[in-house]
Amino acid sequence: MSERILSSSAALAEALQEEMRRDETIFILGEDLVSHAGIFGQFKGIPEQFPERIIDTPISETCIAGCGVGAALTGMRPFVDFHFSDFITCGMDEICNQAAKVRYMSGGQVKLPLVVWCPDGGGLRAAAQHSQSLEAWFVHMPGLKVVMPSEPRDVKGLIKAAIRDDNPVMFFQHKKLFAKEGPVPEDDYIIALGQAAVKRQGSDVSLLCYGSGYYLCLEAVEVLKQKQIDAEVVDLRTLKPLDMDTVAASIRKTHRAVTVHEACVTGGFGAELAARIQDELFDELDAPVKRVGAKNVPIPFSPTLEDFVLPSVDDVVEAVRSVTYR
Amino acid sequence: MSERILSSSAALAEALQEEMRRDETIFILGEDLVSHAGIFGQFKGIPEQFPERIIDTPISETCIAGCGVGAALTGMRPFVDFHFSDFITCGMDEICNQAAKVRYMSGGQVKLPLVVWCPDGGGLRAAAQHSQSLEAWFVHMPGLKVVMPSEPRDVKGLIKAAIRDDNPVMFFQHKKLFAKEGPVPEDDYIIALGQAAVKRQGSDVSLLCYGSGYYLCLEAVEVLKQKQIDAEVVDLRTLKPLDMDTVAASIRKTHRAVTVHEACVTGGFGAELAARIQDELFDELDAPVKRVGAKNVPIPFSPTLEDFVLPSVDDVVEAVRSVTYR
Amino acid sequence: MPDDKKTLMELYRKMVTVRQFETMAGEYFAAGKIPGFIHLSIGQEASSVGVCSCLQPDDYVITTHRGHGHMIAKGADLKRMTAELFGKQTGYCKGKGGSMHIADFSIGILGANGVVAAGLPIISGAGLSIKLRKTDQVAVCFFGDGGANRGPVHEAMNMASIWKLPIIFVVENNQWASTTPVSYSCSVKDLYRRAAGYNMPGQKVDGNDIMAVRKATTQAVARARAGEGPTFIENKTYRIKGHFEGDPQKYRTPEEVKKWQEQKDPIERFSRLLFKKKYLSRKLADQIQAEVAAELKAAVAFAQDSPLPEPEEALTDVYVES
Amino acid sequence: MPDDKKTLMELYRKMVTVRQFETMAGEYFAAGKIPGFIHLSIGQEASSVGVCSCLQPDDYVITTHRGHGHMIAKGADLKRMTAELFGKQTGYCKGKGGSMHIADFSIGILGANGVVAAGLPIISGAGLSIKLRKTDQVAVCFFGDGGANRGPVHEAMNMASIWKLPIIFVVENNQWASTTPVSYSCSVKDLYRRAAGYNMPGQKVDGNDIMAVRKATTQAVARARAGEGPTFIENKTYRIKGHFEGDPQKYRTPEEVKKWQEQKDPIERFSRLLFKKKYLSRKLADQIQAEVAAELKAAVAFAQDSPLPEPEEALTDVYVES
Ligand SMILES: Cc1ncc(C[n+]2csc(CCOP(=O)(O)OP(=O)(O)O)c2C)c(N)n1
Ligand SMILES: Cc1ncc(C[n+]2csc(CCOP(=O)(O)OP(=O)(O)O)c2C)c(N)n1
Ligand SMILES: [Mg+2]
Ligand SMILES: [Mg+2]
Repeated sequence: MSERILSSSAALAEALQEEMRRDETIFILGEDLVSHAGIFGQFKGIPEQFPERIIDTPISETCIAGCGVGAALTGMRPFVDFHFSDFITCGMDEICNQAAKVRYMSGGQVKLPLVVWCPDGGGLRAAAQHSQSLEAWFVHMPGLKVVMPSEPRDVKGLIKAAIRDDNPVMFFQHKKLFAKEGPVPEDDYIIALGQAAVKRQGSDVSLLCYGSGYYLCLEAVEVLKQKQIDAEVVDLRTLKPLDMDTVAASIRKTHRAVTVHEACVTGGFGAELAARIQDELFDELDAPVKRVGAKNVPIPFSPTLEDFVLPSVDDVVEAVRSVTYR
Repeated sequence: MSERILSSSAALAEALQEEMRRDETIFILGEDLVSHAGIFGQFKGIPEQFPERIIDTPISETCIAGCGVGAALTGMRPFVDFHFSDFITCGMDEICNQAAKVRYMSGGQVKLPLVVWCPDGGGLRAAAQHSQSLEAWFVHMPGLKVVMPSEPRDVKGLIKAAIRDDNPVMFFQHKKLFAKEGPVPEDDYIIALGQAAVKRQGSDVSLLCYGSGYYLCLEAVEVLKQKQIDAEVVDLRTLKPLDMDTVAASIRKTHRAVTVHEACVTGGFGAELAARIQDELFDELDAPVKRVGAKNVPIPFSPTLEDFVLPSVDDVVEAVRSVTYR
Repeated sequence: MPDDKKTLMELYRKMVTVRQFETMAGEYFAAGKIPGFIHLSIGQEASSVGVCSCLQPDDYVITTHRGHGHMIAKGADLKRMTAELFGKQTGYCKGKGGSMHIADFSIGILGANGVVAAGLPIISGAGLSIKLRKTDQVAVCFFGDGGANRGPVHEAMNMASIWKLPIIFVVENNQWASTTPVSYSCSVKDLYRRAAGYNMPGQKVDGNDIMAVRKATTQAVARARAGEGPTFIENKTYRIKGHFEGDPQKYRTPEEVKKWQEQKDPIERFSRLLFKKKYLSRKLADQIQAEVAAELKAAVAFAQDSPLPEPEEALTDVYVES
Repeated sequence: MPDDKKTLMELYRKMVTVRQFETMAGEYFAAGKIPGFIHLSIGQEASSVGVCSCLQPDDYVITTHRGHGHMIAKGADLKRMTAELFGKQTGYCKGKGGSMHIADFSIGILGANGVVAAGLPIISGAGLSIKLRKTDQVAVCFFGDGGANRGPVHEAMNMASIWKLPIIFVVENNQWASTTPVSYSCSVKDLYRRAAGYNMPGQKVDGNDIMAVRKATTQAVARARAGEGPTFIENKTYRIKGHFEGDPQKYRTPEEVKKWQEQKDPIERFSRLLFKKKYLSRKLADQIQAEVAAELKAAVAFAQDSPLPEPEEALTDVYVES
């Protein structure tokens, strides 16, 4: 497939347009979408091309999420924009008690093809209520899938898979990555949910990451090289279902693992990863699995504070050094 | 201290009455509290003794949680009854974006002495929306404390500590444990938050549990005895802050650990425990930390299904056997 | 909606069916044959049957924790309903849902709900979906006087109004929400008055008079199908049984219940009309009761004879496998 | 509330202070000195200053993401406010909150909020707390026309009404919620009409006329202090600046903004009254502007000279340590 350089925003917009052309039951719902093509410009071109299928709502997160459930149950494939992932707190019942459970509670009578799209993450000095990474909550909720891409190509491939999935999918994109550019296939490019990618081969340690954590790892790789440490980078891409095979293959090679995400460490997805790894690969590990993530505090506003709280390249390097005993 | 046999319900009611007598800023707020003294009878005696301080609300979980925040910020010590922990989804913003963060966001200007009290857990054939164990969500939220007692004595001691704490505390009690009886001290009995208890000494394996998981472990201990396996039972009681010292001391002795809770395994609190243990006690472990919990599905209605999904004594025994290689 | 003899007699039979179903469920619950907890709609049959009688098979209905009546009124199969309450493999939800999550999507029931008022956000989506798909369906959401105080009601009514969605909001004001009287929990005496705040017609209806319910619903359905938007209907009724079976009901007097039961029973009232019209006779009434009883007996037998689900079945139906 | 010269001139100065503060903030934001994003209340000074002028120091106010005006109106310190916007250690929140979470609990401000309408559940609690503590405080919650559509508004208004809590709900209907006009998002033209659905007085107020705002608020405060319950006030006003600083504002025309700016500016209108009353002269106006400017200059200097917080400070203030 031929590729071009696109931003994550553009990759998302392109994928959505392709899907909306393909399937007329897809529509986009959320706050303040039309006039600026999404508050991050992530829906560029869609208001012009599909004016009836991108719909501005009142500020009503509970009902926005509920609209997703109701529309998905009645023949549509809604794509619900949650504005900032932090406001998911206002749609938790619709997502966790309804979307995740309707199929099960009804004994499999229905499918629920819903994408809940959430811009998340910090670094914008947006403080405690506009900077969170809450993906771990949804990993702990049976019935949901959870996707968190890093590079633009993955955004395209995964959003298409998410839209075509007949289950509710939580799709998180880091706000600071919208502008990041990278090669994106031109065609109908799909990445099946539940497939991690080894994005850099290495022999000394496995960096298990996703979303913004992927870029931290890329930078860390360079630093580690100078210390003669050869890190493998595994971009998980989908957290649920988890591609444990790829994770395991990497660890069987490196015997060391560091998990990297932006969410705070305690109770974060790194815990699930570390717990599974030590269980399933106990004899393979030459060192404990280390977890890198934000410090366990709300995200503060002031730059000096926020930078201190969010995970850094140094944190990754430090964790790798501790598991490689160097 | 002299003790009597009380149910968990009675222990809760007694502790609340003592605290309410001691401090007149404490009040109880929630749905359907007054006429039946709480839907589980858990507030027995309080409507008569403190008629103005136990308040029925409309069905408005968002505002009930918000009332807790607003009252705590203005000089009261609210105790908010959430009816069923499953409905916490309707108060997530108030708990996670407000209660957990106000102190921090304001630079420490205020304290927020709030108890959010949630009956949780399955086994009542109450199906997917009335049976969940959601404590892990709150462990992943800086600013909250999380408590989950098992025995009546702990209910008394911990609820008192929670009420006196100046921070928001999520307090979960398993619905099936309300009627369980046990010795409860008569006096002003307080268990500091963040203290686990070794409730049975053993040398072969550490069972790390809380809430209903504790009783599973007690039963498992008996089965294991017959297999000549001597299990230590550590009741964590508080999940956040976590008493890692007690956990570590136990594992240094047994070199093996199994985590036991009722929440589904993936992303549950057992993940955080296992992740910390393998990290902090890597060289102490003779086997991977095994996790016991519910299967990763919504809680089904029919008894055969629910019994299969919830963790069982057999699951605990099986996990222990696998880590003891017997 | 036609009011010919055949139609009215069918409605009567439906009301009797709901009443007998609920009575049966109460008995089998008391006998320990139905696990969990159940909420019965005895006394509210005019609302469930009346509203649903104005709907087409492909119209949507979302019901509540007190949903048996709505299910039956919309045409659900008694055997599969009973089997579900009994937790059997042959039930509507294969035993995974139970009373509180009973649903039949094939007849447009988008689910009961264990979370009070959680149907309202979902109905918005159903209404929006109808609009986007350009069909002439309507979507009805039942909820209670207690549920009416939850925030989602506000959001859903506003959305339905600004987009002129074909939704009918039906609050069954049965005077109680669990232990709490509506006079305490609601800031207005008449809930239908809130409709004005959403630029939506609000109707106050004697919810124990099926003809009144049908009249109001017919108007609302016509409005919805004409693309004129949502309507809010308040059916004033009464919950004759406890909130759930086994409810000690310390919060009300037996006299209060008796008054409604004796003076306003919706089936009694409707049968008086049918007697007057000479559609119904004592004998015919007995015959219908007996026929319904036989049908229910068969449903119970079906449920009892059905197997419990296999434990491993618990692991299916979580995701659509691709 | 007295309307003597001294009082009115203080109000005038407050309005000017809010305006200048917001203007300063916009400038320093554009210059990259203020991190994150900020929402300015230019054009809404009559609402913030008018409402707060009717309150006592121990009355509570909850504000929004657009909260600078309410803070200043309630008596906040300009130095600590500016320092907070700049992310400095000397700010109200030690740099942890920023514009969206600015608060001064010592003057009764229970917080701004980054979550729209999240103040409403909290104000219910403040109102209930007042009732339980039996003080004569009142609690005011500001929110926007956009926020008015969120569910918590419904729950809070119902609760406040049934318990007769001393709460004043002030919706600042500035015609826009980010890119969305109120005419699209709200199902009623006049939000105050929703109050009737909660058995609560609703007042429609020219929110750019400070005297009208004061009149409505005075009544509401009296009602609240008398234990008669909540009031809903709709201040019709206009957001002159973009939703946030840097907003491209493709959704509206410059003409629309200009019309409000030129014809209804609240400070202009108030000064016309003061001129008429001969309380104010051109010269005095200039002098006040200059004095306020000097005060702000000092505040900016304070903020600029203040240190950024030490990184490790990020780990404090999460919990009260016992
Ligand atoms: C969000 C939520 N809060 C509380 C409950 C517990 N609950 C179940 S039914 C009920 C009363 C509902 O009253 P109403 O809405 O009037 O319906 P009715 O039972 O009278 O049919 C309550 C409080 C719940 N299921 N969901
Ligand atoms: C729950 C929630 N949804 C969405 C947002 C994003 N947002 C911030 S301000 C705003 C518009 C608010 O409009 P309005 O309530 O009218 O207040 P105004 O900005 O006009 O003062 C939106 C959509 C948010 N902060 N919180
Ligand atoms: Mg009711
Ligand atoms: Mg506005």
